[in-house]
Amino acid sequence: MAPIAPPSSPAGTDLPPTLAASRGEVSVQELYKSFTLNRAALAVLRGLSLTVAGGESLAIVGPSGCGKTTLLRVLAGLETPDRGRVLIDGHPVAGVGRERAIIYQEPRLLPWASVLDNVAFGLEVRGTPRAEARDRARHYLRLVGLQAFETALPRQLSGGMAQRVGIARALTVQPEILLLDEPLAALDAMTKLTVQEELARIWAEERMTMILVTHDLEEAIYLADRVLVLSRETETPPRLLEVPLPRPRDRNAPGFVALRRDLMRSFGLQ
Amino acid sequence: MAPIAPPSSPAGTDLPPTLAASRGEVSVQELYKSFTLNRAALAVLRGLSLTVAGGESLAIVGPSGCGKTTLLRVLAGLETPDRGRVLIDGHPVAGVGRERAIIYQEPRLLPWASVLDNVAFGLEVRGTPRAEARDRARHYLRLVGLQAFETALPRQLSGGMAQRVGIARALTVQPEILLLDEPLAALDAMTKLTVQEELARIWAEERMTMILVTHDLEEAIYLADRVLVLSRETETPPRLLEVPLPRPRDRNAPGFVALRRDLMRSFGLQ
Amino acid sequence: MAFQGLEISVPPIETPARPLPPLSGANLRRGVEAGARVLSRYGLLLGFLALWQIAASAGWLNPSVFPPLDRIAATLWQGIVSGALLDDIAISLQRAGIAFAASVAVGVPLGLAMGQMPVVERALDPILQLFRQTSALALYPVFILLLGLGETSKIFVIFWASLFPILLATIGGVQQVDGKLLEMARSFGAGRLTLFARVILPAAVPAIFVGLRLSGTTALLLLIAAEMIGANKGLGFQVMNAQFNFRTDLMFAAIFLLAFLGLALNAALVAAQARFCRWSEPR
Amino acid sequence: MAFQGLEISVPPIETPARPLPPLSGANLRRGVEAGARVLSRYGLLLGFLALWQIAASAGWLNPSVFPPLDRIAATLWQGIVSGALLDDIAISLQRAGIAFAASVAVGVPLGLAMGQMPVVERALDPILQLFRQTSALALYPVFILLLGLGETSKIFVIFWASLFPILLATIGGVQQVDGKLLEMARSFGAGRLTLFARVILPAAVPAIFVGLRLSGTTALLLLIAAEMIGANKGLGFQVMNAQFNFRTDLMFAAIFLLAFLGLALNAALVAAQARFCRWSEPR
Amino acid sequence: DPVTLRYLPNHGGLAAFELAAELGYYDAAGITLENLGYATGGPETLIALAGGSADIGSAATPAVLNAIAGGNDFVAVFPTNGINDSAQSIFYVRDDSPIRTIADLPGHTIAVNTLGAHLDYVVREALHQKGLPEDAANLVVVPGPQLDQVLRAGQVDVSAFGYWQTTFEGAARQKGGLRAVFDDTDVLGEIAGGFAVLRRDWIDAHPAEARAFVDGATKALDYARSHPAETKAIFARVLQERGENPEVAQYFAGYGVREGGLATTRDVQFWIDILTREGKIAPGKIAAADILYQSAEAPAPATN
Ligand SMILES: Nc1ncnc2c1ncn2[C@@H]1O[C@H](COP(=O)(O)OP(=O)(O)OP(=O)(O)O)[C@@H](O)[C@H]1O
Ligand SMILES: Nc1ncnc2c1ncn2[C@@H]1O[C@H](COP(=O)(O)OP(=O)(O)OP(=O)(O)O)[C@@H](O)[C@H]1O
Ligand SMILES: [Mg+2]
Ligand SMILES: [Mg+2]
Repeated sequence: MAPIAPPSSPAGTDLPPTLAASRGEVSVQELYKSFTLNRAALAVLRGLSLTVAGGESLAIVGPSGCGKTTLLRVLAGLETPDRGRVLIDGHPVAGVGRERAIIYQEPRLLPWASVLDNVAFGLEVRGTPRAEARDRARHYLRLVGLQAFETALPRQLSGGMAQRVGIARALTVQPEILLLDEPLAALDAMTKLTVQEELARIWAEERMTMILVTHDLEEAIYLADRVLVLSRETETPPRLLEVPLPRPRDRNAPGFVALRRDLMRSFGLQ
Repeated sequence: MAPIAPPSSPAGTDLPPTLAASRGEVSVQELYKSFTLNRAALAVLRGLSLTVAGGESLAIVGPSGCGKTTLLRVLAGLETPDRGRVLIDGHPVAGVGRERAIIYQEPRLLPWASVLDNVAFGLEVRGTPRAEARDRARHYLRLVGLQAFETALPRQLSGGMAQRVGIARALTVQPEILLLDEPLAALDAMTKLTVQEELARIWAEERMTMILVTHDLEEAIYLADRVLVLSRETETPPRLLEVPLPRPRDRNAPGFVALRRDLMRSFGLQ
Repeated sequence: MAFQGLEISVPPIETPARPLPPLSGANLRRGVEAGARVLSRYGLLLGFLALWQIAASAGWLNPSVFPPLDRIAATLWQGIVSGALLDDIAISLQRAGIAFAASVAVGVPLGLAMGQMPVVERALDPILQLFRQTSALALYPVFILLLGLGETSKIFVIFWASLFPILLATIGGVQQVDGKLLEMARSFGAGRLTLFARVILPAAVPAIFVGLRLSGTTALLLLIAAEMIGANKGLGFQVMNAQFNFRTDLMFAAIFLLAFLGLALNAALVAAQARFCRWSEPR
Repeated sequence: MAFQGLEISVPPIETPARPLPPLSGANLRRGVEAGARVLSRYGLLLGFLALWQIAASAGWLNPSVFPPLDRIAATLWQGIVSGALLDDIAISLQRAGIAFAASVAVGVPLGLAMGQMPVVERALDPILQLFRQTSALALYPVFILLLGLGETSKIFVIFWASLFPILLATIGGVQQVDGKLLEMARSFGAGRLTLFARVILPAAVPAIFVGLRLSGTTALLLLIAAEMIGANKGLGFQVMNAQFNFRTDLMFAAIFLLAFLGLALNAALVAAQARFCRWSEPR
Repeated sequence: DPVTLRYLPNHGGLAAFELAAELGYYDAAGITLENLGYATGGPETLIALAGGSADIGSAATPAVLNAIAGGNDFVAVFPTNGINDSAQSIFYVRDDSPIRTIADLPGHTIAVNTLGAHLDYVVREALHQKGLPEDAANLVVVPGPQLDQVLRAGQVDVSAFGYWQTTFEGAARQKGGLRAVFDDTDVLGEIAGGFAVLRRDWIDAHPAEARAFVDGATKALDYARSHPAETKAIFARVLQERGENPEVAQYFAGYGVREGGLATTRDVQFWIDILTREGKIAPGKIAAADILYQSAEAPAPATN
């Protein structure tokens, strides 16, 4: 089974040519993962192989329960696959690593820490001095529009605000590989656009590898170089879709709209 | 201050004429609610008045942190307003009531109970015999596509599946007033469409009052008779928008698309 | 746009998650592993007992206070085969058992009520705190006066002391129940009782079990105090009586018996907890 | 589409959440309310004490076992103003204090380690369980032999008994920490120590406080056992000594003093817990 | 040489060596006593003695024998107390009790302070002498302070006040309403009840001081017999100084030790026989002569 190579030519994108050489390459080799449910095995990952180039942005879409979170957790080192392995820059991963940061599907904030402390948490556990960590945390808090809530406690936040704190926490550590699990699902359309633009900007600036689970096809097309489409039915193989649009992308550009329509149709929508 | 009456004429909708007389009218009178944050008062609800007719479907949209959940919680009787009151069918509410059911922004499942028990929970606490409660729970589980996961525990579910269990739990009790807090945010496009259609069908059949917080403007237009637009800035008053489209609605109908475009524009989008 | 289906490999047959086939020599390896597990678990305990035996027989420790383990074991064995200690075990188990059952029967419901209903908590807390701070040992004369010298006062002394750990742990457990779940249940119309049975109780189970384990131990330990007065049978009586007569081998035999009973109760509670909390995430 | 802005009423001035203006007579009402609060809180306690006083002075209860409260209070007062009991309080506080501090210093870190590291838990659990099941009272002779008759053995007896509640409660607390938060912290690269300090410890604080309260009580209660041997000062000594000297008034005075100390410690711990757990949802 | 002997006193009374110190008998020998704090029972003092944290132990004879059988090299230096016609263990019943003689005991409950020791064997021996089964009565353990209370409350039928528990006995008697049925001298005659104990290595290291210690104590035993009033006064003063209730001194009935403060072989042999018979000590393991204090200049213990 031939593994998926990184896009042979980043045709039509404005990625700098150095990209292929940059760090953060994620390579997945024949991943199998199943869970036991009602004493039966539920096969979630069924021999998935895939390579994401360093600095690439990959979106993962697929129906609820198809294994997106599971895949992301395997990549993060939080879940051990039954078979197969994950390589990062050629080295097999065992457990979590500092080059990766994950934005969970639920916010997972420390209930006893202020918003600022929660955002600085990632940096602080990595040994960054407190003052510096807080400075950087403040920067990313501003980015997600929560500068006014620095001292608030998680229970004082709305759902979308809590999710944005989780986003800021992951961004603050400036990982080589950023794993995002539906980070913007709880955001209103306006805030979502802002954060999407910020993510695109940060990604362009910092050139980290970005692997984004999302339900929003527009978001996938806006942010990703390629889109991985997973399915729940055991018969349908995963598909990989390239997004050959120049950046920064215009959601109203005919190419964008066409791509979105195609993708939706492939899901049986509209 | 003249309170908002129910839509004087349900013009252009296919609501049955009996609607105005049906039960489940929610009337909100000059609601004020603020929280203390950093020793300062954060005004969230600022004198909101509004009447939702029995059997009406109202969508609430607005930026993250504008007070949608807070409003829903006040309506549910989980939060006491600082001033003002909520009337249901003319009676002031004090606390929770069996005529209302709420779908929370996070799933809130009992971790020790199976999916089926979680769905049946709402009915069982209301005294429905176990067997009957489970039968009805099975019906709604099938509706949200989780019939295969009856015996699973919450920790074995994906994010979207958990949210669907929460939806099924609220639907199972067949409330007069259904309060929904972004119930579909964690669902993929396809599943979301299915559940939206189911919600529309159930609403048409059971004629409960539906108050739906959502970030998806299309969802709001698809499901609601009127859309309440809240804002975060203290200067901007809430606005109320009527959706004069016939049901069942067609997302591709020119009226629908135009309404969506208008609404997005009013949010400063596109 | 291009679906790059070719680049993705899907295996021909779907047989995931089959366990690895057994290796040759696996049984041997499993045996060694089990041995290592036992050692890592009981190594320290065995080391402690070995040290005791050596220190006592080599005379590093005063053997009249620390008899060698073999002497204790012999005394224990003799006491059991002669049936002398069996009576003690039976009566002590009965006393501790009734008292423990009573403290569970009182402590868990009361703790659930106090944890959940501020009115009840406010009313009962001061007097219970006062009682809790009062040693059963010191109050023994009072118990004797009020309850006599028979089984009642002994059981009550044990009950008194073992009530409070379970009560406190239960209250603590209830107060830590996820408020969001409580709110959810209440919003569906759950009454006080349903809330108890369906949300508070299951959620407080782990904390209640900590309380049960503390109380169980307390009940067995209090046997010594309870059987100091008005007793002529029981393991606690044997401990003190052996002490009074300077029979340290018998004293340790009784202490070990009490400890074994405690360990057995503890193991039973841990197993029960594992069963009750099967839903909780394995770590 | 129509924005029905007219139909929505927005108040002219934004002054929400101002507290209601004080009503006339509010002070009086507040006083009555405070009285009712005190009564609902201490009513039962006061009733109990009143019953005691009446029963003892009316002779319903044997006054040589239950002296009337006024006699106890007089004895207590005299013991305090004469300074006689102050020495006892000081030495007892010192013993219980050192022992409690030691059991906190050992129990909390050990509990955190055992709750978090299965290897440590496996290795230590059997021997600690054995020790836990062994009464400090029964082992007192052993402590005397090993540690002498002085302060060390007294403090050690108390330490021994008060270690286990806090240890068990801490282990229980750690094992209930939200696995999702642990995973989050680990995925950010938190090492064992950071995990302890930033996640496990704060999350286990409520359970640890239950353990602290149980241990604190135990430490004070064990004073009676610890000061039964080789002591001629201390509140626990006074309890037993008064019994030997037919001074039940003095005995109860010492018991009440012990109980008051326990109540004070308990109140301090509850207050500290409230401070530490300010983040948690008020219910 | 001046030596300090550390010991644990009992509540409510003075041991003979404490009385000796009060009387100044130890001044010449340079012996001072150091009070370590109370003991509630004899065995604790033996353990403290074994562990080296005390220098004087004092316990009932069977406890002393068990301690020695367990491997402690202890010497029983003088009897601390015993029974004779002035000091006895008295078995009380309530005035209205049907129990009048030992023969009435079977089936009734008797409160004693310890099983397996003096009072236990008094009852067995008493029943045995009447041709009744030794275990015909039901013995339960009740600490001294509660003996009176449980008898009057009807929770036991008989309360046995040990000869060492005269304070409790005296207080109970003074309240009235109780009747003595028999005492232990009726059954056993005169016998020592307990011994003061020193470590043999200490005696070997301090032969002269040991001699002086024993002599002083035996002299004090005689003084207490011949000067009961003065002894009570000294007791009251010391109890007062210790913060105890001086009232209890009036109940002191003497140490119950025969003239000269000497032990007899029977004092010890009686218990060796019982313990051997019950299999608690190996036959021939202990001989009375080996454990009783003898110094070069002292006569061998009397036999009777
Ligand atoms: N710990 C577990 N035990 C058993 N089954 C599990 C476990 N975790 C996940 N699953 C199952 O694996 C499947 C995939 O779950 P996963 O969370 O990866 O879905 P997902 O694609 O992220 O879905 P969603 O979009 O709803 O979040 C689901 O059917 C779920 O029930
Ligand atoms: N318990 C609380 N204490 C303090 N502030 C609170 C509390 N609950 C909510 N808030 C504040 O009230 C505001 C509105 O919160 P709410 O949850 O109603 O927002 P929302 O509209 O539901 O947002 P989202 O779309 O992100 O869920 C937020 O700014 C939030 O910080
Ligand atoms: Mg997911
Ligand atoms: Mg919300």
